[in-house]
Amino acid sequence: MAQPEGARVATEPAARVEQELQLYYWMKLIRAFEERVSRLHRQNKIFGGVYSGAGQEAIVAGVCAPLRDGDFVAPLHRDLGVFLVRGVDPGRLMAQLMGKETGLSRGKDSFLHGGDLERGIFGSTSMLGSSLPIAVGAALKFKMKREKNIAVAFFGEGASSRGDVHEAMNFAGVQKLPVLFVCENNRYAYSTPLEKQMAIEDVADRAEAYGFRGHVVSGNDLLAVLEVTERVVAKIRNGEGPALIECKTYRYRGHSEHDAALYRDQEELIEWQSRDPIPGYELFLEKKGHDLKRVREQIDERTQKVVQAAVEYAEQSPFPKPEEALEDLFAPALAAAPKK
Amino acid sequence: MAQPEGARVATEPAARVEQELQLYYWMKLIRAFEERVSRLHRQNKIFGGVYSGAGQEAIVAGVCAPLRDGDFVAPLHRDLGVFLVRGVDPGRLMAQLMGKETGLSRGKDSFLHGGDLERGIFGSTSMLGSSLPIAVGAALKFKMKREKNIAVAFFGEGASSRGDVHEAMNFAGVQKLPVLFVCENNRYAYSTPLEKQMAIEDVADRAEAYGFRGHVVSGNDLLAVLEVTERVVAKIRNGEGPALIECKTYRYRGHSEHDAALYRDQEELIEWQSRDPIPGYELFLEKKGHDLKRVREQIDERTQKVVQAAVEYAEQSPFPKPEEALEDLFAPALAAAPKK
Amino acid sequence: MELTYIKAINSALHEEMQRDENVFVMGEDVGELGGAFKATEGLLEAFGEERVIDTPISEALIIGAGIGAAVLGMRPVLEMQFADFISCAFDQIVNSAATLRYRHGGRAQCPIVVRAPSGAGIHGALFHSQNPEAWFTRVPGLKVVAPATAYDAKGLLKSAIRDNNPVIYFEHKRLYRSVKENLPEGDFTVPIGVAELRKEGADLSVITYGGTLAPALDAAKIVEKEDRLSVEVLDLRTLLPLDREAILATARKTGKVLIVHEDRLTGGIGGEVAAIICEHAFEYLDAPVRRLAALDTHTAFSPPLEEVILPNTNKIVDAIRNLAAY
Amino acid sequence: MELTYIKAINSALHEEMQRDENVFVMGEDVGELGGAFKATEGLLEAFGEERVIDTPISEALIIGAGIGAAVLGMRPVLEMQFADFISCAFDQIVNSAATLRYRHGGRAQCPIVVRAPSGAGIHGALFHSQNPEAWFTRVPGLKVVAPATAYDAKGLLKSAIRDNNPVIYFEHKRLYRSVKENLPEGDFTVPIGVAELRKEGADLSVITYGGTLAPALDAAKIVEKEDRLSVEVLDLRTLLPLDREAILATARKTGKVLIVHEDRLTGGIGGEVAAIICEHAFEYLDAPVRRLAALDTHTAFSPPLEEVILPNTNKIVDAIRNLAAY
Ligand SMILES: Cc1ncc(C[n+]2csc(CCOP(=O)(O)OP(=O)(O)O)c2C)c(N)n1
Ligand SMILES: Cc1ncc(C[n+]2csc(CCOP(=O)(O)OP(=O)(O)O)c2C)c(N)n1
Ligand SMILES: [Mg+2]
Ligand SMILES: [Mg+2]
Repeated sequence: MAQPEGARVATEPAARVEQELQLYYWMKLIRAFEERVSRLHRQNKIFGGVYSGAGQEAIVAGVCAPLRDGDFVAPLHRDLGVFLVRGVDPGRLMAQLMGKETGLSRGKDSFLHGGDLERGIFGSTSMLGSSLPIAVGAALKFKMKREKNIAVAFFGEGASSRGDVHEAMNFAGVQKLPVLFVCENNRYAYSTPLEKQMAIEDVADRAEAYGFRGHVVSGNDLLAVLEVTERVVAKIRNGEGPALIECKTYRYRGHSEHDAALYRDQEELIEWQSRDPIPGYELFLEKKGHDLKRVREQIDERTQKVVQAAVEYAEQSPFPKPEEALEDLFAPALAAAPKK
Repeated sequence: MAQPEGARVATEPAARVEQELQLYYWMKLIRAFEERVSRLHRQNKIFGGVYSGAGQEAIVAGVCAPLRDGDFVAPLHRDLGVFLVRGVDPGRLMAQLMGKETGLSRGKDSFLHGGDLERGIFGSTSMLGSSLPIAVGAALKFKMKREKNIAVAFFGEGASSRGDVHEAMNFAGVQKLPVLFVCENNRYAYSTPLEKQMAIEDVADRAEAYGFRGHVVSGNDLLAVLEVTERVVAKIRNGEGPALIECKTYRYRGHSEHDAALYRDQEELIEWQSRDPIPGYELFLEKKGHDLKRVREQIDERTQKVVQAAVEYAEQSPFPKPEEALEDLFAPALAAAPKK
Repeated sequence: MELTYIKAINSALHEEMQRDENVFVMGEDVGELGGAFKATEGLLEAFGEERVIDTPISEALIIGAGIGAAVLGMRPVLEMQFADFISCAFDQIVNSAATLRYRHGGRAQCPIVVRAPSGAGIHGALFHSQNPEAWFTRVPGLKVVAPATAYDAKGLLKSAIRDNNPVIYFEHKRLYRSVKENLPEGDFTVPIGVAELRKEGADLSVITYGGTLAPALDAAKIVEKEDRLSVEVLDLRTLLPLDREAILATARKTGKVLIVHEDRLTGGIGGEVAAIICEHAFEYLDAPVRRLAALDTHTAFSPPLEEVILPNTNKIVDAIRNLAAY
Repeated sequence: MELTYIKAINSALHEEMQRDENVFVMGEDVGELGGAFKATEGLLEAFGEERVIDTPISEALIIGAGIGAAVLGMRPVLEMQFADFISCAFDQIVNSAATLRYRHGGRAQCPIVVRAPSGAGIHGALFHSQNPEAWFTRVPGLKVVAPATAYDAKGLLKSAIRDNNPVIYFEHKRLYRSVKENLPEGDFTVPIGVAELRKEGADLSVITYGGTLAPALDAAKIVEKEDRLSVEVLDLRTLLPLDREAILATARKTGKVLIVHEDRLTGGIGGEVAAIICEHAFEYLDAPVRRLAALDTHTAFSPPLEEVILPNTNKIVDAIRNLAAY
């Protein structure tokens, strides 16, 4: 901690430096993308339910960074960032939100329900918690096939009250499956505060009741999220069974774009905004010797470009044709079976 | 512990002595009744699914003894004893098992699915775990109406894996409801041993993840079950919120009368049979100064009579009439509503 | 007083909670937020936290706990935030609640109301557009209602709350603020099990409910004007039990029936209605009984897809003309 | 080789697991016990614990985990110990599985098979007698089959396992050991979506499936002998998608149709079948399409109740005679 500032960037491995900047870029990109989404929603260019993850960017970035190709991720409704970090083309993602043909679901479903399995992203249904059994099944496949991949299931503290979550965690524990459960505890499920959702403080305490470890971390601290995830993921990949990481965080915006969140205390919001993950991480970059002003300018410019290009791509993309309504319902059955 | 034996019965309050004998009677009655049920099943006089609670009598007797009129109990499929201890007429209970008109469900449903709400017994569906939310709802009513009653939900360690159990316990914790969860952990769910059901040893460990206390007790030790239940129930009645008691026990017979339980080790069965709750309790009665031989004779005679009378009553009872198939489906709507 | 459909629901809740202290509401965000659609607005202030209960996200618990309270004499009104999530509480409804009285030999009852905001046409996509009613209309022991007007929304909700049996109450989200009506002051109810003839006619009957009543009435007006067709429109209102008399009466009267619903064609309640007509009004039929419903797929998100999937006034007009020409 | 219906299922599982190492089975007690009905007997020995997975009592997990494995290329066969408990996994089936490909824009698939031992007539009472098929036949994205013979039990299970879509496979418990058949050696499949004409006839058609095929055939023989009625019997085999061609062909041929199923009347699949016939074979009908099904109640336990509730040969004979006399 006592090393001369400004010197590190030069002395550290280039990959490390690059990752540091990459993480920053991701958080900034997610925030910029989501801000634009909110705006487009107000302009009626994006409709249906839109759920902002503003304030929670460090979780997505920190958890996804240590993942590999072939890993399976089931994001929650607030995890637009997962798509960006895992390499989904921002244009296609924006097209997805606008219901365009070029979107992940070809206009079939809204917001984040369109997955991209090529990038290991499962498109969850709206039914909170129901993606955890599915992630567990993906992990089961990895175990059966002796693959070194892992599955990651994100869920809110609100979803933790669903029965599916219990069934999933219990089975993962029994089978020692390579699955990481990530709880984004932002203290509210829609309008319902934590104390009306559970009688305990930490969702992570549940892990032990399923025979694996729960970790609590500040979800607004990118480095902390990254550090615990790297450590835990290494163990999971190593066959040591599931784990849970609970990230304490806060939702800046309303539950959805329709929600003014009047049930919340303004003080509470301000308190949490002062823990914003981005300035915190900027301080780190500075301490590590990056020229923050320049980095920020460069990255802001880049994210603006990317977002703008995404919007243009999406706006120029056509809507699906009506007859496509009946497509994509069934996969072709494998073989034409002979009649008796 | 150093008092002269034989002297106690005389010096203790009559009510206490009576309760001691009553508990013995219940265990013996349950065992005798269930043995007869098994026999009747082999004779095709009882059909459908029949699940014996042999070996687990101390749990039912010890948990139900401290309960009061107005308390709500949701038994599991192996808890025939709950019906007897809570005062359901043994004849009507036997008639229920035989599908007779005089049975609790008037022939509508089988085995223990017919409840008796007058005696606070809820007739559960077959769907394991689904009675826990219901018991929690009963407790909610007690709390709303400031009634000093409690709800009790029995469940197997197998059922503990169901999502409903999680949802129920979590909500009970949040609302600090007067509900007692009793897990009868008999180490098997049908053929599935404990280690394939959960990665932990004690279901009771789950309680803390819901914000209340879990207790572990030998379910084959009537006095121990009684003692912990009395203590815990007093607290629950006092408004201190839910609790869980896990009773470690073992199922003597197969999962159902159809099951030879070949998946189990014979040694294990013998080990557990040597922990039979009845001889253990007899030893206690002797130590307390009861003339065990006489007591046993009297009670055996009494249980045989009661069981015999129950069988006769049930056999003489008519089957329901075919046209009753369409009865009991709907309650009359409250008021005839005027048309617009 | 002019009330929207959602306000009618809200006022029914207020009045019933006032009338009977055993009525309470429970669900996600029903308290301070007043529900995702404001159906429970003001209830917390009026009746306090004990009777307006915010739950965790636990649909099975919501229904199950409602059942437990109901068998002990309470009258819970249980909200699913969206009807789509009723799938998460399915077992509690179709097994715990629907069989309760039967398996207790008639010596118990389960007076719960499950409020389920359903329906499409609001860009809700796959999981906020569902019309799940036909999953429940095949379950003995349940009653199922689906009001299409503010009057019925209020009157049927009151009847449902007072009914001693489990009632699934499907309220159509698209009608919440688009439907307004002058409602009488004071207490009124709409009986469960009784359909309502919304328009008399001689040439052809449209049988519908919920979200497709208004487009059906619009279509009837159009063909009346443009084609001089006299169309009768029957609003089922209750989907279980069906009002067989009313269904058969209109079928026998006009001899040509078009069934319209927003739910999908295959497995929608239209099949049951058509089967009843074909069995019991066979001799009166001058044409095949036709059905117009959503396409057999999920309710897609993108506007051109949603448009082609869902029935609407134009499609009903076409179907009426086709059938009339038979 | 003569095989019972349950052995046919068992041998399909053996052969498919042999053929494709991505096929695995998962459910409660499927391992050492070989399943409550012995459908999975011998699989543990043959394929080991990794491909024959005993689960905790967690129906939603069973289906959900199956889906997760399936999207990554596995072919899980998921057992519900009784079809009745499928209600506990309802959301995973109707939402997670059925919409999976659609919401991924066609770029994913979900090849799971859900085996569901269903059906009544074995004193199973309310929760071990259910015929839940019609909950699923209204869900786009699913396929639903219900074999009535040992041949079909084997052939349809193989097709289901090889199909790239979620298939709900209803096997009828009463047929497990009561139905025996000589099956050909070697691999064979029965196509999903194709009904089978079990008996040709000229006067009247009975359309049925699953548990009521045998009584329908018995009834057809009785009326043939006693009433000189020539009855055609169509076995649907697949309930989603329905074989509309076969249904309409027999309806057009005989002009009189009786639909029979063990599921309840109201909301059973018979309504859909009747509606299709009445719409598309209207001109050919000489009589109303009739349905014979279980009474609209739960399957009660006591023998006199079970008897009156369920359809049987005598009731089918009566219904045929009635319809023939129309
Ligand atoms: C099973 C289910 N019930 C209800 C909802 C409606 N709903 C959508 S998001 C939400 C709150 C979720 O809270 P949490 O899990 O904490 O995630 P957050 O929105 O706070 O990120 C609710 C109730 C749903 N989507 N699924
Ligand atoms: C939801 C559900 N799934 C499966 C079953 C089938 N079943 C009946 S009893 C049983 C085992 C129950 O084990 P446990 O809860 O430990 O109770 P025990 O029988 O050991 O007393 C199973 C799997 C069921 N009744 N309900
Ligand atoms: Mg939250
Ligand atoms: Mg057990």
